[in-house]
Amino acid sequence: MIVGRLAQTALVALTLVTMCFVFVHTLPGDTALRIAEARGGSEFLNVGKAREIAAEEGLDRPILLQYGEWIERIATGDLGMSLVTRQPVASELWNRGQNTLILGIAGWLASYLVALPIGIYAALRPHGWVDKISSFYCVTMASLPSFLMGIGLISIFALSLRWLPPAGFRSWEHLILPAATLALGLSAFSIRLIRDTVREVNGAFFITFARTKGLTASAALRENGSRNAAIPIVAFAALQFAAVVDGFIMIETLFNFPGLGDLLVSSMLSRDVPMVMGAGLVAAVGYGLVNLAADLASLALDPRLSQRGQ
Amino acid sequence: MSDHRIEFQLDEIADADGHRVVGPVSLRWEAPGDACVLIGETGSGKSLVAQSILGLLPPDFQARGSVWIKGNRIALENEAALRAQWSTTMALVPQEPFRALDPTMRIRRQLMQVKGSDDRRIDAALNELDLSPSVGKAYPFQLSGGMAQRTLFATALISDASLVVADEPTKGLDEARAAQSLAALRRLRAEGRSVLVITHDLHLARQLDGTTVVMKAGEVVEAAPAQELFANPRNAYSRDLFQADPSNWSNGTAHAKAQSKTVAELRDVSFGYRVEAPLFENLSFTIDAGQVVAVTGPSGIGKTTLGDVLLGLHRATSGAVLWEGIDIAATRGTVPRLRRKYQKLHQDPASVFARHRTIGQHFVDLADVIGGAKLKERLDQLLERMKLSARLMERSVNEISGGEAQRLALMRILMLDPLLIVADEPSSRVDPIVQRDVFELLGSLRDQQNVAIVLISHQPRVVSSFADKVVPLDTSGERA
Amino acid sequence: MTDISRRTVLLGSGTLAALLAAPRWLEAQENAPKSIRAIQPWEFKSIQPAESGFVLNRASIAEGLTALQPDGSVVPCLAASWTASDDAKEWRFVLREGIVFHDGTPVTAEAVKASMEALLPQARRLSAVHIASITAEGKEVVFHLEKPFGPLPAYLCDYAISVYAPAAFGPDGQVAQVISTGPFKVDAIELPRRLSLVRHDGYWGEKPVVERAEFEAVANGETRANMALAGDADVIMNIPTPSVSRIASSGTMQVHEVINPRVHALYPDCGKPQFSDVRTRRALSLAIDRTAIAKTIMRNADLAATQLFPPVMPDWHFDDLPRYDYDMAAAEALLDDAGWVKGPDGIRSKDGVRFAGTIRTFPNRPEMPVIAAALQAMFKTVGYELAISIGEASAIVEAKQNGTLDIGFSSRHLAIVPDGIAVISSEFVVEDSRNQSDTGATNWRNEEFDKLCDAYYGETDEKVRATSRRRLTEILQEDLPAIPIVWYSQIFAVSDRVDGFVNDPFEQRLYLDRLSFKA
Amino acid sequence: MKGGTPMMRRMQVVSITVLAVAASVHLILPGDPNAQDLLKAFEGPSLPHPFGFDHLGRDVFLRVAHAAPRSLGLAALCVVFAYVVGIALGMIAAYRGGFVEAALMRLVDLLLAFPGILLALLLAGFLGAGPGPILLGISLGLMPQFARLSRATAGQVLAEPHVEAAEMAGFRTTAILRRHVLLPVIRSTLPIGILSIGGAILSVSSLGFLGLGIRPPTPEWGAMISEMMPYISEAPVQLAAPCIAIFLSVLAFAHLFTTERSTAVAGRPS
Repeated sequence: MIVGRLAQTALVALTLVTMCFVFVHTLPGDTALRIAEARGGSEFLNVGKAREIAAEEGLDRPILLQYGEWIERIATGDLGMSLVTRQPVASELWNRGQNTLILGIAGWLASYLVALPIGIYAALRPHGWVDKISSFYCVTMASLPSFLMGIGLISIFALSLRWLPPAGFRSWEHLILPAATLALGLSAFSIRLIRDTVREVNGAFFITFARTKGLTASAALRENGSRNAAIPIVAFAALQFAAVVDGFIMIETLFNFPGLGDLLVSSMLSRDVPMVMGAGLVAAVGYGLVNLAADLASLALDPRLSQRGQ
Repeated sequence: MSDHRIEFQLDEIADADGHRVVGPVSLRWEAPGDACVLIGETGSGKSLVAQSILGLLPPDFQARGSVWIKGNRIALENEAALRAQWSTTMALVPQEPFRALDPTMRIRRQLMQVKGSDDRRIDAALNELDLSPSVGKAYPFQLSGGMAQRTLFATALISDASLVVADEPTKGLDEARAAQSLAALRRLRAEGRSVLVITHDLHLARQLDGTTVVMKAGEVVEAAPAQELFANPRNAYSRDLFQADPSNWSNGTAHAKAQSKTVAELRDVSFGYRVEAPLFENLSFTIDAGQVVAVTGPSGIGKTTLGDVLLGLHRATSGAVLWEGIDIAATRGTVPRLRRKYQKLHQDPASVFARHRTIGQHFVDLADVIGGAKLKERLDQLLERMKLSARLMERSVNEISGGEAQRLALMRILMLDPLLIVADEPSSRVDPIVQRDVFELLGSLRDQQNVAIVLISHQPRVVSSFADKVVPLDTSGERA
Repeated sequence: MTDISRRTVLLGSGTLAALLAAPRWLEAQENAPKSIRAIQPWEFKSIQPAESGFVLNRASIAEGLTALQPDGSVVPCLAASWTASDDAKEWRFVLREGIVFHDGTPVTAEAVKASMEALLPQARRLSAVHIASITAEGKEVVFHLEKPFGPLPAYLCDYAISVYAPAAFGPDGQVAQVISTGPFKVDAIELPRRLSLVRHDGYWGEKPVVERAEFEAVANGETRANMALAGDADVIMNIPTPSVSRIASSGTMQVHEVINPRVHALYPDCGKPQFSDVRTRRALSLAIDRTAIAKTIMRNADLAATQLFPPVMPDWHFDDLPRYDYDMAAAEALLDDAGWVKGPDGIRSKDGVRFAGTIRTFPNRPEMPVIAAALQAMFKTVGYELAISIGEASAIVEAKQNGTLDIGFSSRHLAIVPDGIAVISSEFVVEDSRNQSDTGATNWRNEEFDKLCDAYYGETDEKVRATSRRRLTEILQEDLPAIPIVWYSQIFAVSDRVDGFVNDPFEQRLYLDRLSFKA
Repeated sequence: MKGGTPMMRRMQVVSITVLAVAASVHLILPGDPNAQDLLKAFEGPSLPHPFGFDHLGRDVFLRVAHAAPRSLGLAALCVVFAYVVGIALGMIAAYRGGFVEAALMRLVDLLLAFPGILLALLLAGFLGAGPGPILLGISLGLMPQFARLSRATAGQVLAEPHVEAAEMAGFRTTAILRRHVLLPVIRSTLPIGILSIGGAILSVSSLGFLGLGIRPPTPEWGAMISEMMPYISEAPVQLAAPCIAIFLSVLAFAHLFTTERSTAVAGRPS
């Protein structure tokens, strides 16, 4: 299973990177000119300079050859140099990837730290006030685009109250607003899922049967419910974590956060082919690893999966 | 009142609108180890009775009455008080063991959860119920249905309960496993636990030999010790019910025609799913027109799969299936024509009708293969013959009774003018009376239309009274 | 049941505390000595002077032989003085005494010569100069030119040929390390966004007041405005105009505004049938309500362009040039004259050619797409149908190359070389070796203009030069190869915490070295 | 839409009304949403112009109203496209099984791994700004969930005896899929499909906000928000109007099918 997942990840990564490559090359516009603009700014652009860059970086060679070379290099673990900054792609990806990972984990963790207690409480007291308020919260949050949430948080906490910085990433304070934006969006869905799952498990017959063995309601739920509820919740949480990649582009743009999403967009615009492919590779591998982690977690939680082979 | 006597007096169970749905019912266990058995068809309210004693009625139902146990009187209205008895004085052995067991917890830990449980008691209980100690290390999904059922008996055995309520303890189990459940119930009684058994398995009721209560439409029609009741039922419904039991069917129908025409043949057929060991190997037999061939064997041995291979729904791993002498794998051209002549009567007759469509639409579909004119003609004929109302055609499968579904399913097959019908456990999910009906219909088909019937069943009692030929499937896969 | 949720809450808050306590590596940076933080919009993608030199100069890291003062005058910098031969073909620059590079090595004529020679091939604007050779003679750096070239000191302000130490160059002749002579030296570079500066204690001039400075690129204007509102930096450049009043009233930062030597102008393809007739270009110009655009979009009525060069370049700005009028009726009359007939949909056409096209612009300067939208409505009134395409600036160059450009809408800095002739020749002179930009006018040619430009370079008589400037601007005003819309003002937000801010309209330097924290 | 509490039914009626009004109000409003008068820029709300004027002096109410059918229509079209392709793929995968199923589902996984915004961004670069890339980008992002869900449902339905019975009667594959599988698949996926329209509105407006939406000056909510963002203190009503429009229409779609579970199901792994 793990091997299968890894193979699948490799396949997805290769396809994704290939798609990135094909896309960047089929995008309208002159690659060399774009790179010239990215290097030297939008004024005094010069076609001659672009031709020099094309010759220097080998952009005028056959596309398949360039692709083949990239694949060959990647096999040796070398991601190459950025066409724009002329710095190693790997180190840039490492810096940006770290930031994005920190942001992702912070936002994701925060959302579950909020969602778990609220969701569980709402499930145990259906139609109570926590349930009602959280339902309202979920519907509201799910109806707001993430950029509006981000703008709202910036307006309140950075501009009006001036508690937190509005942009950039220089200290952990810079992390709070983007992570909160992420967390608000994620929790809108996770609270509902946790509530529904816990309610369903709590209503399962094996909980009732456990109680006929003499267990109290809370003991039955704790002993027999927690693991059963954890299985779908963990799977969903992992899916959400993998899906935050999408949110990064918006959030990193909004908060001027030096992360992977921002890098991907800007290198796409400047046609920095090795950087785009590197970022695509990291995104795909990251996605695959998160899914692998989810599989492993399910494997650990659900004996039906782990014992089947025996 | 003696401390050992248990008495249950249910005045009524009312639904949300206050209408009485069950009652009155009164049961009593004079001495430890006594048994009461509630029998009756589906919908007779016997399960509600069991739920009311445990305080487990569905939210909209309300019971009135009381139970005396260990010298205390507990009102049935007081669910909290009833629940306080769980495990200490009352225990439940539910039906559908896989819903009752936590799928993510090892059996031993689940047994440990029983109040007052310890290793010694668990080992003793497993031992008493013929379960190996390794069962404790297993997860529920690793157990067979029978083993799972017995682990539920083990929880009752481990508890201190003096009254054990067993709900349909043999449902879905083959004969051998049903016998194990019976043995478990006897063990409980021998240990001095009184038992209340809810079942539609008359055999079980008779074997358990306790006070037997027959219920119909929420009311008790007759109650008497088992021997007395079975020997001499006084109520008309009870008599009907007992008559319908396969063991009471009149044996040897007027069937002795020696038809030479072979409808289907299996030649050295083997089948197995990819990685697993083959279900059966080198199986050969023929089926003649008008013949009833029974395929028997314990659950999970591959009887249904054999039927599917015969019907061309699964492809044999090796060997050949022949329809009227034509290999269905080799000759693609003629098979489509024969296709509709080989049909299957499903285990759950209602399931052959999609819930989202009316019954009639399913019949109209058949115009694709038999033509519109023929469809109309046969439909009218068959409705009359099956004694079914044309109005049923406008309903969906949720709106018809089990008996009607059974007849409609059979009628749908007859529309296709079949040569062979594979009847897959045609009796397992229906009440005895409906079950008898089906067999009568199948019998008349064989006699009047010369249809070959392959009967798949795990109930040798059913088979022996009906089949011309028996193909027992067991691990060796030998033919009869 | 409650004990479960309570437990989870406890567990949750514990983890949250751990999470918040974890990034100590981030906190460490906060404890560093107080430094000035400056924000500007342009990311620096490389350290090559020709590409990102503007950042290195703006951050007071790199310097050239000459420098441009905020008042527009060219003054000595690394060169203490200079002299030119009478034919303006030999220029001698005498270096200041005792200057050292950031690495402590002395600035010698040889080092300057080597730096110049290494950087010149990339410094495209300098190719207008036709340098035959550079020699180092004692304390003097001597430029030998092929043709007379009057404005050389102004050209030497170009950031592309600032002076870098010998150790700055790698074996391939490219700059590998930023080692120059400015008041700040580089502490760390994180391309493309962050530059940490530290005081260059061996600086020849007045040394910076603060020891450290941070120089950061934030491309999004909205984000810069937010940072200004939150007081998240000391100097923020390019505040988007809509946010100015908000920042001013919030009181966290002071707003400083100054008109730049910059213009936002339309570059129609004069080869297209729609624009080959000068009347159509004039008509479109007449249809533009520049005052309204300046007022509502730029928030400064003074920015309505009356000619190409703004008043901040007095040599090239002539108050008495005829202004651009806003006159819809005159515009319509001109178009009628030129034979463009209005169709039933209100759009004109002539000989089957529709009076329509696409304007290409880019979002780096956020007001430009907005201006384009305003133009769309204005042009529609006179019968020109405008579609808007927003992309990268290079898309304009590319469209120009493959002939698909209708109208380019660009922003142009007019004084990277302080003498306006540099931008004029590179934007409007076709087939000239000095034309090193492909962003200028399209398919426009004026022989008189070309000749005047050519003569201007060799001319040393200031009187003749002034007449030429006058005539050159007149031609641009009449023939409209580019239709100026608005000038541009640089808007800074400056923190109340700091003193000594210098507002340089030429955007050459931020003068971080003059800033100090208030006591 | 059967069942549900009276409260839910009321919410459904309100939702349908809100959406119907949003989609049609521009038909009865006179005036050109792109007409501008720079002198009126930032003029506040008045009775004939309830949301005031934007930075170019355009009537914000008119623009919000004219953007509605486009945003809603585009979002609905994205979902319809994704839905039709998704359930077709899901049903084919479930019916054919084996290699076809494996290949189709890996394709779906691949799309899941690809961030939707990035895809739209790429496509916008490729096809130019406009509805085309939005449609493709968002549809391809939504399609996997429909394919997965419908494959799961179709797999279950195909295992039911009525399908086997139909096969034994010798019906054609298309007839079986149409009669026996399609409706249950639609029943199990349609609520999520309708809920996704809300999500698609969010995506459309996000792309508009990033400047990838419909070409200017055509009004679009997300683009209007990004245009008005700098003027947050000067023109709060003009900024709030498109925000509220997005919020209400997404909310309306969320309430079209509110049951005890459906809100969470939309984002649930299958």
